[in-house]
Amino acid sequence: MFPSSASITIPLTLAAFLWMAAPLAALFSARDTNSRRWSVLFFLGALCVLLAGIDCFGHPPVRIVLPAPLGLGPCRFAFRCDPLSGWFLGVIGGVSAMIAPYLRGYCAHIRARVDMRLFWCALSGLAMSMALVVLAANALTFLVVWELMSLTSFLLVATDHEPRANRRAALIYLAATRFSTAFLAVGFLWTHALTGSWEFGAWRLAGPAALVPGLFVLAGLFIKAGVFPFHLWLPIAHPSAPSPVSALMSGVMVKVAIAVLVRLFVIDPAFTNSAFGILIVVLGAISALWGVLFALVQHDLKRLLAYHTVENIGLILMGAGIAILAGSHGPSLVAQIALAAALFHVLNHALFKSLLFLGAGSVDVGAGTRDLDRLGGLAKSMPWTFGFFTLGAASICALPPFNGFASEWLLYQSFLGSACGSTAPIHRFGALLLIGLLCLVGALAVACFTKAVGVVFQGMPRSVGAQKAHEATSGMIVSQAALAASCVILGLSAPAVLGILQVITAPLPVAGANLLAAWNLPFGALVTSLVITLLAGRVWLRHSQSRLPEREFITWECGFGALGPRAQVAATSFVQPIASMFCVVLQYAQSLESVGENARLFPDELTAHATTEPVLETRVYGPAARWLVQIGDQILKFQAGSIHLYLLTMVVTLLILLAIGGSMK
Amino acid sequence: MTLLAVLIPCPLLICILALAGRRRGVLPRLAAVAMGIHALIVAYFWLPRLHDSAIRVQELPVHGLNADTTGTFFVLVITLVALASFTHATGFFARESQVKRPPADRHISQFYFFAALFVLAMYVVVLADNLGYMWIGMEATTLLSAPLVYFHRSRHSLEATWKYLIICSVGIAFGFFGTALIYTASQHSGVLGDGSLSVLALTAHAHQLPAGLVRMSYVFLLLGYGTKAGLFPLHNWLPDAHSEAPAPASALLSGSLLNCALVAIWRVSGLAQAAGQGALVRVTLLPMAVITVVFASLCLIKQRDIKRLLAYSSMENVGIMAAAISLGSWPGFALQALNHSVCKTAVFLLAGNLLQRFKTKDIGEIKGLLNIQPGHTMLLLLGLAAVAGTPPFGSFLAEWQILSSAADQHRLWLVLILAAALAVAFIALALQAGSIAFGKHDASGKSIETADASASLILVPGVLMIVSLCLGIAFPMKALALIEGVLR
Amino acid sequence: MNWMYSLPLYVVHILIIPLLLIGFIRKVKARLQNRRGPSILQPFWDIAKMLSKAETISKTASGTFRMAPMVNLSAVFTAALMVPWLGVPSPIAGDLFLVVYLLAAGKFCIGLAALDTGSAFGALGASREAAVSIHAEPALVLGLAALAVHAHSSKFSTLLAGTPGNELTTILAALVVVAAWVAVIADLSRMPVDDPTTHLELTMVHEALILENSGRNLALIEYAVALKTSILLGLIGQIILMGAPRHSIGTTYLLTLLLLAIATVVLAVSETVFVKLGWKRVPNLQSFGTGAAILACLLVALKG
Amino acid sequence: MGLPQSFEFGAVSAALLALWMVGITDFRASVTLFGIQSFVLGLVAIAIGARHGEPLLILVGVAVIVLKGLIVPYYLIYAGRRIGCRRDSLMPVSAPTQFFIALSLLSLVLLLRPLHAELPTSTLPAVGILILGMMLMITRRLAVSQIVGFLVLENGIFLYTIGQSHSMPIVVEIGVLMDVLSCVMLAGLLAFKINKTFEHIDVAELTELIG
Repeated sequence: MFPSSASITIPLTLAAFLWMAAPLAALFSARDTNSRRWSVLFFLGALCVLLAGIDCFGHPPVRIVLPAPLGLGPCRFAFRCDPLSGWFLGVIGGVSAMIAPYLRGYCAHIRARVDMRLFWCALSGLAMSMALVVLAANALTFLVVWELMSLTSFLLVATDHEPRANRRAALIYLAATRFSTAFLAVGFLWTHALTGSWEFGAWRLAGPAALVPGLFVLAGLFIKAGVFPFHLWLPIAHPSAPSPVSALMSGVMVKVAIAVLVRLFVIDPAFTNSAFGILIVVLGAISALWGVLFALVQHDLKRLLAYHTVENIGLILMGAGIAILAGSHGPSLVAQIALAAALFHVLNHALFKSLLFLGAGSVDVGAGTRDLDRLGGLAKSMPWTFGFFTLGAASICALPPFNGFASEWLLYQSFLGSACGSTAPIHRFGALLLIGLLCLVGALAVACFTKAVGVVFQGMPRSVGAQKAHEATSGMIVSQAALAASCVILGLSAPAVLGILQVITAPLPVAGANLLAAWNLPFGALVTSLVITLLAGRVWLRHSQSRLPEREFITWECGFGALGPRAQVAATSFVQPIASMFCVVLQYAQSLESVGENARLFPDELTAHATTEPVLETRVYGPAARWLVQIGDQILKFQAGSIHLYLLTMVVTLLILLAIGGSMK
Repeated sequence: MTLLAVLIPCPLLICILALAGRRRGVLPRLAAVAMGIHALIVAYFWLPRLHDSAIRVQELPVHGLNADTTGTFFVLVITLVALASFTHATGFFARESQVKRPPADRHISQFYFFAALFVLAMYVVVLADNLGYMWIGMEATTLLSAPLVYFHRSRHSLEATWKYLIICSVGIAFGFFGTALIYTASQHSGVLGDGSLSVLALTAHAHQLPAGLVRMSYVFLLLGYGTKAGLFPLHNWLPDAHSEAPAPASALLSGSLLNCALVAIWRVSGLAQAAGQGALVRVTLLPMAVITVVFASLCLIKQRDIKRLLAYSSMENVGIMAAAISLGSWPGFALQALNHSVCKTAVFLLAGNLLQRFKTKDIGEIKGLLNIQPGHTMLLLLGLAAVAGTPPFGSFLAEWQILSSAADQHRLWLVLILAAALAVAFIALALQAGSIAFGKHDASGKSIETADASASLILVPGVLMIVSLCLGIAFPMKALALIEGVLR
Repeated sequence: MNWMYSLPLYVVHILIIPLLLIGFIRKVKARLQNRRGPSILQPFWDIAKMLSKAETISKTASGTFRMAPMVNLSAVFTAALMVPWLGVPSPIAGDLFLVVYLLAAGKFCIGLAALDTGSAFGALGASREAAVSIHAEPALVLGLAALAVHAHSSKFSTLLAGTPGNELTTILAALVVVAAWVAVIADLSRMPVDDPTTHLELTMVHEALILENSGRNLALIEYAVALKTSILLGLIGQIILMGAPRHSIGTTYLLTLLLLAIATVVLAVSETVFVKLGWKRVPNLQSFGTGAAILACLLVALKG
Repeated sequence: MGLPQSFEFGAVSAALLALWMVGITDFRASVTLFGIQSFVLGLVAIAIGARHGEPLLILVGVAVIVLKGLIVPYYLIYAGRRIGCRRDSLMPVSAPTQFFIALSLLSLVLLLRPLHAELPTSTLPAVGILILGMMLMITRRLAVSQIVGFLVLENGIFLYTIGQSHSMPIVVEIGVLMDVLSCVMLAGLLAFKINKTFEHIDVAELTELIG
């Protein structure tokens, strides 16, 4: 297909060596090894992958086939390096590299409980397999590395396996990912039956023929990407994993599924059918709304972030789906914009979500809890973490001028474009509604992160842990600083990024203008104005403060005397107005119980409860799982222990078989 | 002739040693060495035949035995499993002698005596061209493995042995009836003279055989050998026998005996298909296979006994192989048989180690193994993953072969059911493995620290896992090509 | 007309118009309530007074509380340079989404600042404001997006150009004005969504949000709110002008000022005649705006 | 070629004996009946062998008479005495009922006839005895009586093999005989073990391995 080139294989093999050999060395060290060299090696491996990703843009697509005897029966280990995989290699390598400094500081507080050797192995294995998944060129290679990715990430989720909840989470995650593999397998097998090839490149199914295999593949990818209604594992697994792992999984791993989706459905697609486009857009929209709504009502900081991953995956899918739909009407710039938006958001989300997870990890380490109702006032004790977390929050809320806004603006443009471009009223209206929905999601995200940042870092500490909180170690801060910086830089240098994305989205047919022309935001002017006003304001503030120093006093308390932390608004009460608007989706219910004789008029104490119920988990998946377990319980009764029964079964079987044999002619 | 001759001496030698040897410790080592030599010899004489593309099914049988590709392949598999289990047995019995009520030396030598003969009987089954010999060999395997199951002399092992003996003998008796029927069919065909039981001869003149007789005989043969293979409604003996036997014996039973039964089914199904009864095979064997897979997978979910767990997973794999047979996919069947033998042997041996260490089969009582024996646990996890057909292990490749042959025949429903069942099985195994490996290990648990955890206990499974891995990611293309070549 | 001219123009107006507007509203209200009311220039004196005072800051507050008003103001200021709310092309060619998100950024900072003091009222205000903007922002964006699709661009300059005489444009403009008006009312937390003159904390929305602010700090916020008011009202004015036939820039400018005055009067009247809605009923009001916006979208989808 | 009188005589008597065995519960008696059955079948084999001039078949017949007709019954009766079991308690239903069930099963077998028109006549009594044997195994609780049931089943098959126009290869026949014999011996040993371990040989009580 393509000539094998050396230039890319070098960094890849180097990364493979660093990521595989080093942790294997770790295997032979102490159980609680946490030496700096492991994170350094991880960092170097990540850099190599980053280089490889950059290199992918350098030359026409390259095909690498591993030498014999390595192979998978019918086909060989084959990898394809093209701009698309380059982009994702960049994401994987970049984020891993930026997470690396964080590892040692964080692991210091889990090393006592967990087997660090396993941790290092699994971590490097995860990074490596992610890199290979985006490179895989045929179905079998893909499945092998895909499953490797699942198993290593499972081990990472199960790193701290002594709490029961973590075990449960890990196993739920494993179950989900296994079903995703099963779906993919069925899809691939069916495609092979139709096309007779295992090569992704050779798959060309269109129209009704593409429907069945395409749907199976999509289902598999959706499970991995945590798309509604398959997202259940995501908010369960992420909180249980160590924070850097959550960052890697939520920031990067779920995107790997997106990479495959783009490769198989968008850029010279294997499965062509506009129905896929509609399905992807619709599910994306639902996931976005569903994710942000449930994020709003979470108490666990990391679970909140996990639900936001569902939301952002939804946004990315909307882009991809629009790209498919717009492309299906013939060449159009909209398709390119939409795909660019999706890919750009992939990168952005990888950055700020990792940043936020690292921040959550620092909070966890510093204050000893992730429960929003036990945190508060960390801004004073953890200023750095606070700053970076807030910046991450601003980016994920797509506030200009940070990177989140750039990609969401492109998304808006693609909706606008498809609303203008299409002639079918239903499409136009749908696209317009998507704009509204995106805006709604944005507003909800802002509300959610006002709550998150405010409750965690502002106000008074709500627990002893939060009072005693301490700032994270320097390494951890460096990681967050790097991620935060890249968030800002990417936001400001969006045109440059679009230049790169132009190369990736080139395969999509375009009429006329190019991608860069679509970017017509006065970003420079915006930033200048912001900077000037802020600087001016700062100077003026300094000056006037020196003139009239501020006075400190207690918060206004209606004259009852100084308020305690419990007088503050808690996370639950903050979101109450919004949650009660969406009570149907959230199954949001409030209850007020008053205790004491004559409780109605003069209650001794009042307790307010607000409960939400993740409908899918409690009404669909839970019952299904219980049902399966019950079957598993009942079915063992077949082995009743009585030999007479067994013999009788044999006779009955004999008669049945005889009947069948006799009935045949 | 020499081919067949080389199979005999070493096992025979082991029998003699077992009859003569009385001193503890020596016999296992000697037997292991003998088995090693045996494996070398077999490899030397038989391995080349896999690459020798000249041999095909129509090679002339020697005294009713036929060393065709099928036979060759499975002789090698059996030898591999036997080698593994005999090597592991040295460490196993060494440890066994430390428990509270150690087995008498008499029992150990009995074990080796019967085990060696058992291996020989299995050779007969896979090499038999004459259905009568195949039947005799099959019954012999039952009779010879029953004492292995009874090794522990406990109430449970006794019960298991009785059920195993009776059910399998009855099944096999049906099988003999089927054999007799096919013999009659051969007489009625008019071209085979006084009649013949040679699979080759029968297959050659399959079309002259009277359809009705062929159908009825296939039904009885399927019932008979299906019982031995543990297909769904006939499987009841399997979990009992496999779980009560000592680890090396379980490995032999699960790793090679099931293959033998499946080879028998493969041959008779091939015969039926040649006689134009492919439809019958599809409506009898295929449903049984699918139900077996589904049933076994569901049985894994709530199973609390680790060895029964493995037994049921063997059943599941048997179902998959039976499906491969009914789909006529030889590469799928062969690969699956090989891979299942390799990794299931490894897992059974590991389970044996656990059993010896924790004195319990109850999964609920073993916790946090990862914290006390990381290496051992990882091996167990990998082994279970391999058993469940996870990439990159060979079993994945094999199951993939089978599924893809099903897909290529456009049986979407079959692919779906199998894929779903495999997923359920994987998850069930993962749950069980998770509850063993993870969690907090309570030191109060009745785990004994065995002084000489002899190397073979961990080495053999380790090597087997490596083999399984290599079968997955570095499978010799030539062999695969040949295996597929058999089909065309 | 390039930014060399428009920038100073806008800056000047930004400095004058907002406070004037507020003063005007107060004056009109007073008159409607048969009071003489303070002078129109009163807001200027208020701001000046506040600026000359040192603020009192809660012990709990951190840097956020001190910086937030500044950031908010700069965001609103920048937005003011991007929206052609004077009828004159804005110095920075603004984009609909950019502006909305910029304003949201300001809101985000103020919300954080409110939570920073650990005051229950501040948090209450923040959460209510967030809840309000959940409705307001989509309605505004949908309405403007309908125009954007009509004009094939999300830039204010093109989006507000419209095509005079085209009745579709007129109807669209009408619908969007309704949507925008309701959204703006809610967003600026004026009657009947919120009563800016209330003194009972529990009923406050915006006032509760800034309850802790004082002096300099408060001045910045008040000014920012005023500026935001004038921007949004000016924007609505532009939408109304879409239907009208084109004029020279000068006339448009004058028309805009006129419209601003009218808008303030309407605002004042509505604040006098309406009572504050119960909190639970605010969504019902806002759903009118959203409905109008969706109608506009439907119209564009069918006819555009 | 039509089947010889001797075969039909053997088939009918064997079937009747099997029916009779189903009807009774006394262990000794059933073993004796089995002995007679084997004896008859052996004689039939010899007769057919003589008729077709197949010395091998004669040899097989003799072997059957000696092994199945004499040694095995003696061994079983000895085992029964050692273990001390006289009367077998039936599993689900009383003897007469079983008798009728057996009859109905036989008629079911006869129904197979139209099912497989091309099957030789000798199939039917064979299958009948086979199923009666199964029935014995299913309904008897004593380990030793299960062995008897198994032997009856084997006899059914043997009846079929000698019914064929040409008997199976001698190696197969003898091998089968040996297998059956060793199976019975092994089962007998196990029966002793069961008696020793559980103080009874009621296999219906062996229900500890479940799930």
